[in-house]
Amino acid sequence: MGEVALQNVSKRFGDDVVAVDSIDASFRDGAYTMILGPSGCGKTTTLRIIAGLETPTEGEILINDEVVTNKPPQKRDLSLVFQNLALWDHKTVEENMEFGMRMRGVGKEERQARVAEIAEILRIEDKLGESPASLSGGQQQRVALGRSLVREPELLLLDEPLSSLDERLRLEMRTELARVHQELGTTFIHVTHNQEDAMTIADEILLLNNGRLQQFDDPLELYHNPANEFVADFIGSPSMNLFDATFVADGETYLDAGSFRLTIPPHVADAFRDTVDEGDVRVGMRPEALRFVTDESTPARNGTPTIDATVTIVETFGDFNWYYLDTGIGTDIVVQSADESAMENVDVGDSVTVAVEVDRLHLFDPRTEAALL
Amino acid sequence: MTDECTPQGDGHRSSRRRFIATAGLASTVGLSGCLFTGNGGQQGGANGGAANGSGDATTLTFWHQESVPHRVETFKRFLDRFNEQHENIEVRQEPQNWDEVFGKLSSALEAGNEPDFMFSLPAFTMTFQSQGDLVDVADIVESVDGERDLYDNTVTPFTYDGGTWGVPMWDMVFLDHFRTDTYGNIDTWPAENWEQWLESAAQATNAQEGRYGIVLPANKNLWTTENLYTLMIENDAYVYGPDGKIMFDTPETVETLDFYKRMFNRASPSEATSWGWAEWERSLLQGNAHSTIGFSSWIRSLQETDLADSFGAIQQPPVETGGQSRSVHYVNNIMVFNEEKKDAIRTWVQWMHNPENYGEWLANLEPTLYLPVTKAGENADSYWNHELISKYETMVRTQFKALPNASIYGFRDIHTENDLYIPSVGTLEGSHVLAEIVQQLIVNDRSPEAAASWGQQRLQEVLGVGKSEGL
Amino acid sequence: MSVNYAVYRRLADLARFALLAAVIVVFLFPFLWILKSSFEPSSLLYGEVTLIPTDVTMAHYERAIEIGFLNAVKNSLVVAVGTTILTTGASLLGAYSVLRYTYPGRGASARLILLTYMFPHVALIVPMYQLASTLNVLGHPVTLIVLHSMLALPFCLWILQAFLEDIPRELEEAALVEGATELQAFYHVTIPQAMPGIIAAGTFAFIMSWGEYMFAYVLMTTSASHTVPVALFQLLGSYAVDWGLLSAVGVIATLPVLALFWLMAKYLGKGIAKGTGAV
Amino acid sequence: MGISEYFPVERWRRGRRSWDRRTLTGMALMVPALVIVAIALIYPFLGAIQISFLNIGTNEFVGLRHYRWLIGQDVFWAVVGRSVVWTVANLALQGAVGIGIALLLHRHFFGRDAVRTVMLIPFVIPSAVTAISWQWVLNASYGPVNEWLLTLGLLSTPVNPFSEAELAFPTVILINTWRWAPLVALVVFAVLQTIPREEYEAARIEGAGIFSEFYHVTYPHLKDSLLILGLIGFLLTFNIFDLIWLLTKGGPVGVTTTLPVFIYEVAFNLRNIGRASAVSVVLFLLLVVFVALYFRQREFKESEFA
Repeated sequence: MGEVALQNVSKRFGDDVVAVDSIDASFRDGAYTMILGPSGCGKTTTLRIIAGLETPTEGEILINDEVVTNKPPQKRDLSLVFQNLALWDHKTVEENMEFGMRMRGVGKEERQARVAEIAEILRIEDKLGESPASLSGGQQQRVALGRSLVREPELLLLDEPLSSLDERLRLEMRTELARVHQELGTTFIHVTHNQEDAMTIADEILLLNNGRLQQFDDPLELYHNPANEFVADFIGSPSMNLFDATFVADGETYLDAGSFRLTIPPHVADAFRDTVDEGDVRVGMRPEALRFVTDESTPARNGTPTIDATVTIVETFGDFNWYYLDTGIGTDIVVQSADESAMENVDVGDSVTVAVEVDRLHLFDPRTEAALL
Repeated sequence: MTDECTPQGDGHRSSRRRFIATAGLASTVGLSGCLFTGNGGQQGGANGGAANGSGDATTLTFWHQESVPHRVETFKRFLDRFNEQHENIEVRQEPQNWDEVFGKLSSALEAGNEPDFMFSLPAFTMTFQSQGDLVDVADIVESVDGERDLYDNTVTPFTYDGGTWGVPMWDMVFLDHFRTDTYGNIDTWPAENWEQWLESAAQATNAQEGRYGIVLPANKNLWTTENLYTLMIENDAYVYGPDGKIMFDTPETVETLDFYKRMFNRASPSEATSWGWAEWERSLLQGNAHSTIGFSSWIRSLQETDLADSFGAIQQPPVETGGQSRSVHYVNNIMVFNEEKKDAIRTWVQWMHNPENYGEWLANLEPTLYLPVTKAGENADSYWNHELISKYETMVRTQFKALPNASIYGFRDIHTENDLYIPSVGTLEGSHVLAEIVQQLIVNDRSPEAAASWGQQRLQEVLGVGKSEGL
Repeated sequence: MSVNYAVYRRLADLARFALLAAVIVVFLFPFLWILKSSFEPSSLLYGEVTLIPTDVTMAHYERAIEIGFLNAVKNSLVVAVGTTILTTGASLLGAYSVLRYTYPGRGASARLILLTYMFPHVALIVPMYQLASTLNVLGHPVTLIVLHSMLALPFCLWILQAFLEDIPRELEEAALVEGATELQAFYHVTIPQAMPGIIAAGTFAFIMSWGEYMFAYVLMTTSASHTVPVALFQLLGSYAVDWGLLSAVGVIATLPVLALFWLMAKYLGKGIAKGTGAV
Repeated sequence: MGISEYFPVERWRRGRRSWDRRTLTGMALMVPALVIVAIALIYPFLGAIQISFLNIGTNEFVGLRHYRWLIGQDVFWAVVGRSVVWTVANLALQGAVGIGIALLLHRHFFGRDAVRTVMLIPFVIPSAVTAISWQWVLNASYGPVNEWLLTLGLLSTPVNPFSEAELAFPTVILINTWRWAPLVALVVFAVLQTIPREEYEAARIEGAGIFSEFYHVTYPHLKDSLLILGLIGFLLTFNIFDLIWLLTKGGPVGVTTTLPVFIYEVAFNLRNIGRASAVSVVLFLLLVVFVALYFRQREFKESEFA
């Protein structure tokens, strides 16, 4: 059992700074949940509130349906892997790992056995006698993880555990975390600012911005159905193309971006009219939902809207390219394309036409930023 | 990346205010004074109360300033002997430093934790007497006088204000000490007057060879004070006039200062401006200095050198041929703080003054420096039996000869005759103003007249005593 | 050009070494002088000035032991060790408090400690004596221990604060999360982590306490309780100074603190640098 | 909206409790230090203030008499002036010597750490031993320095610096500098180690000489540390008593009598503890003003003195 619930939790520092703003969330038992958000969004504070290192200004924390809001961390059955790992250099790896059990009065033999077991899982069994300071970054990461896992807490909190690692190590540790999570079945709550980490291994993602909960869903849901403009913008690489437009529905149904129009095909026009009022909207298009129109394809046939543009920058990634297009609306529209003919033919300065998949068009209320469609 | 927003402490502006407010609050509380009550009145405080637990035995704690090891050891020998012979009394010594003892004694008196009695000197005794700290010891003095016959001028410095405030324990007197090998070759030696003295010292001086006829100090210390004062006494110059006020700036003082300066310039090492006893001893033993006026304190250390046999002393030459040699003397006394233990203290004093103990004690404490203050002591075999006393018998006899004409400021003839009570003498000595005057004269190179007038001002200022009408 | 530069560099290095050598000589000379004198027979002390003693004796040291100077060393050890423990403990807790907690009066109490350096200590003698007398602790080491702790406290606080600031808070929080109480976290994590700072502060307090003279003289009322500097100045009696003995005693008075310093120099140096905010 | 919205008693209770626990722990940790300061400083300090209004001995309340006395004393103001000279001269010299030594040590060479350690010895030696050994070394009749200067012909007659009115004060200042400059050197050295090498290299490339290098690169880094050192140093130096007393007792002709020495003299040699306490209080107030101005003048990080 490792079920965590936040009920209307807020945390203020002083009078002005609101780090966490009325968050309600339930973390599923045994799930790997990522708390994701940009710097300063309150995600570490949220984690520290769950850990008991901070007391919320308002609201309650429940672990396994028990209110623990004012319980100190040592009385909550959880562990935390710190961003800077917080390994104790004055103790050996083994002493680091067995500390929690020592504090709980676990006998020496059992402690050694548990440490050995976890060390093996984490592949640091030959480092137990050494000082953490003498280990490599990845090994330190494993020790920190081991220290937290060794006494089998119901809940494991991880605060940006991968951020200090270089790219290769990060990928390796990420997989490792997923593996360990699967093996142990413990509830993981993992704070990160890296959406790729979140998307790849999280069962659920809690997305925060400015201390407020934006969306709490599984990764695909976040990607495909962002609850608001922020989520849409934050999730996905490269970011969703967002621009202002006017939704017009007098006879013809279209989005007027000024320098171009996106005509809504008749088969979805009704759906648009039903949910979106006429007037200003924010339009979002995923770069991967745009595709170049070549002579062979005839998108207009089924009413797929197109945009004419000029290519300004091309970024090459090998199996796909990013194209920055000037459409005259002030901001570039980015297209991600893996289409081989496009990759061979389209170059800077070319005039191109791109087709927009209407099904993957997102509309947001320009004031509330909430998703309309 | 850390998301937490650490609360910043209050800015320095408000902290500073709080800081000053704290200081201000502290002062205010202090003004109300409720936290602190002086308890200066308590006598015989916590430390070794009237009678301690073991039966009727009385513990006596006393302070003395003879803190160098061999003197402490000598004291200890006699205390052990005394304590062995007296079941009911236990006497304990606590050696102190002259330089810092007054801070300690003042504190102890304020706290009511002073020793039962203490070795002292006339001026300091008067200071503490004037504050009401002392017990009248006339009875003890009388009994010692009756049994051992005290010299009068060792008692007079303690008799004033309707009582006797110190029991004389030993005396010290200034003589003119010289190296016989040097001064033996000078025809005007022994000098019969000041000018001959100056001449002889000059003859003994050869600055090029680092040889000096005399050492006159000009440091801010007691020794300098004593040097000037000895010469002032010889020349009838006074610090206090017959009315107890300051009468320093007189022709006699100017003459004395003039002599001091001329002597210093012609025959004394210039660096003596910083000397104390230690430097003089060094200089003597190194063969640089060939005479000095002062106490005969170095005889013990002299023994390790070849100078031991070429050393003599005379009374200071008088100002005019045929005049009376005079000198300064320092009667060391005990002053008693604890009335309740006076009987025990009397027992101890009488025992110390018993010639059997007395002579041996003084001879060993510092041979040739500390002189008996009683007839019985002067004639005690235990005194003369000491190797160095007998070796330097002539010198010691000269000291005894000088004693009757020796005196000390505040207790001069004109003061004792007028039964004057001058409590500021203690401050005078503590302040080293006389030494400062010498420094003005030598170090700051003032004229004798200017130094005398500066001294008059300074004395009046420091002592808070007005100008004397004069003789 | 490059030859000239090399020559210039060589000359600059030489000058640097010469200057440093001069500095070291000046810094060490007075102590070396009494060290030398302490081994010279008294007869030589009165003679010509020499750099190397022509004759060596242990007589002064024997005399120093004979007059019981080691008792003063023992007293000083008691006082200095007591001061070290008390100061280090109080300043460790105080620094931790200032750093990790917020409460009304926090800044004020920290600043209050700065008052230590603002009131002339000489003026404290009389009231302090009265207090010690009332509490009946005159001549008791605890009196000096408290006073010396007061003297050493501000700087030790600064030292420890600087060291504690460098300990990531997460190290303690990790212990809390692992089930330690705040006290256990302090004991198992903060103290070991702050050890270099604790050693630095302790060394500083020890050195300060060992050398303090005026309070020690006034408040240590019995000669049995005299500390090293007091016992040392007792030897400078009126009308008689035994320079040989004085040198030997001066050397004995310096050696323990010098030894401690030598062992802990690394920590002390770092501590002073941190305490003054240099690094 | 219920009334509980206006009176969130539950939250107050809870908030108060957690506030209390941390607050109390924090305060409790400060207690030992405060107790020490209260016993050994505040209590006697208040006592001294009280004494400054009393005629000690009789314990008679004399109001501001002692204060009036000292304000009218030219000597007092002369001593204040001397104390300022003492402090400023010491700080300036210690700063100069300390920075000088630190610069000498700046470049790495074999044995530098040993030199750094040895250099601190003057600070470690008890001031009593310092006083005695310097008195000896500089002694005119048997000290080696005079002997050598005479042999070298630099002096024609021996000089005892402690007894010459012109030399005594500078000598005591120099000895105090000797004692404390190593500490300054240590701190400065530590700061120098934190200056990135690139800054010097950049300066050298721009053609800076030794002095402009110091002024433009080294000094800006040193400034903050020197400010803090300056404050601590000022207070410590102003109140130095032991060393001066042991070396000269304030003489000759009072030229080394700084305020603490003056206080001792008035209290114990002149036996007027009331006046001495009044002097102490005034001295304290002067330093409070100084510190207040210093805080106003300079930006201090909260952490430095909190």
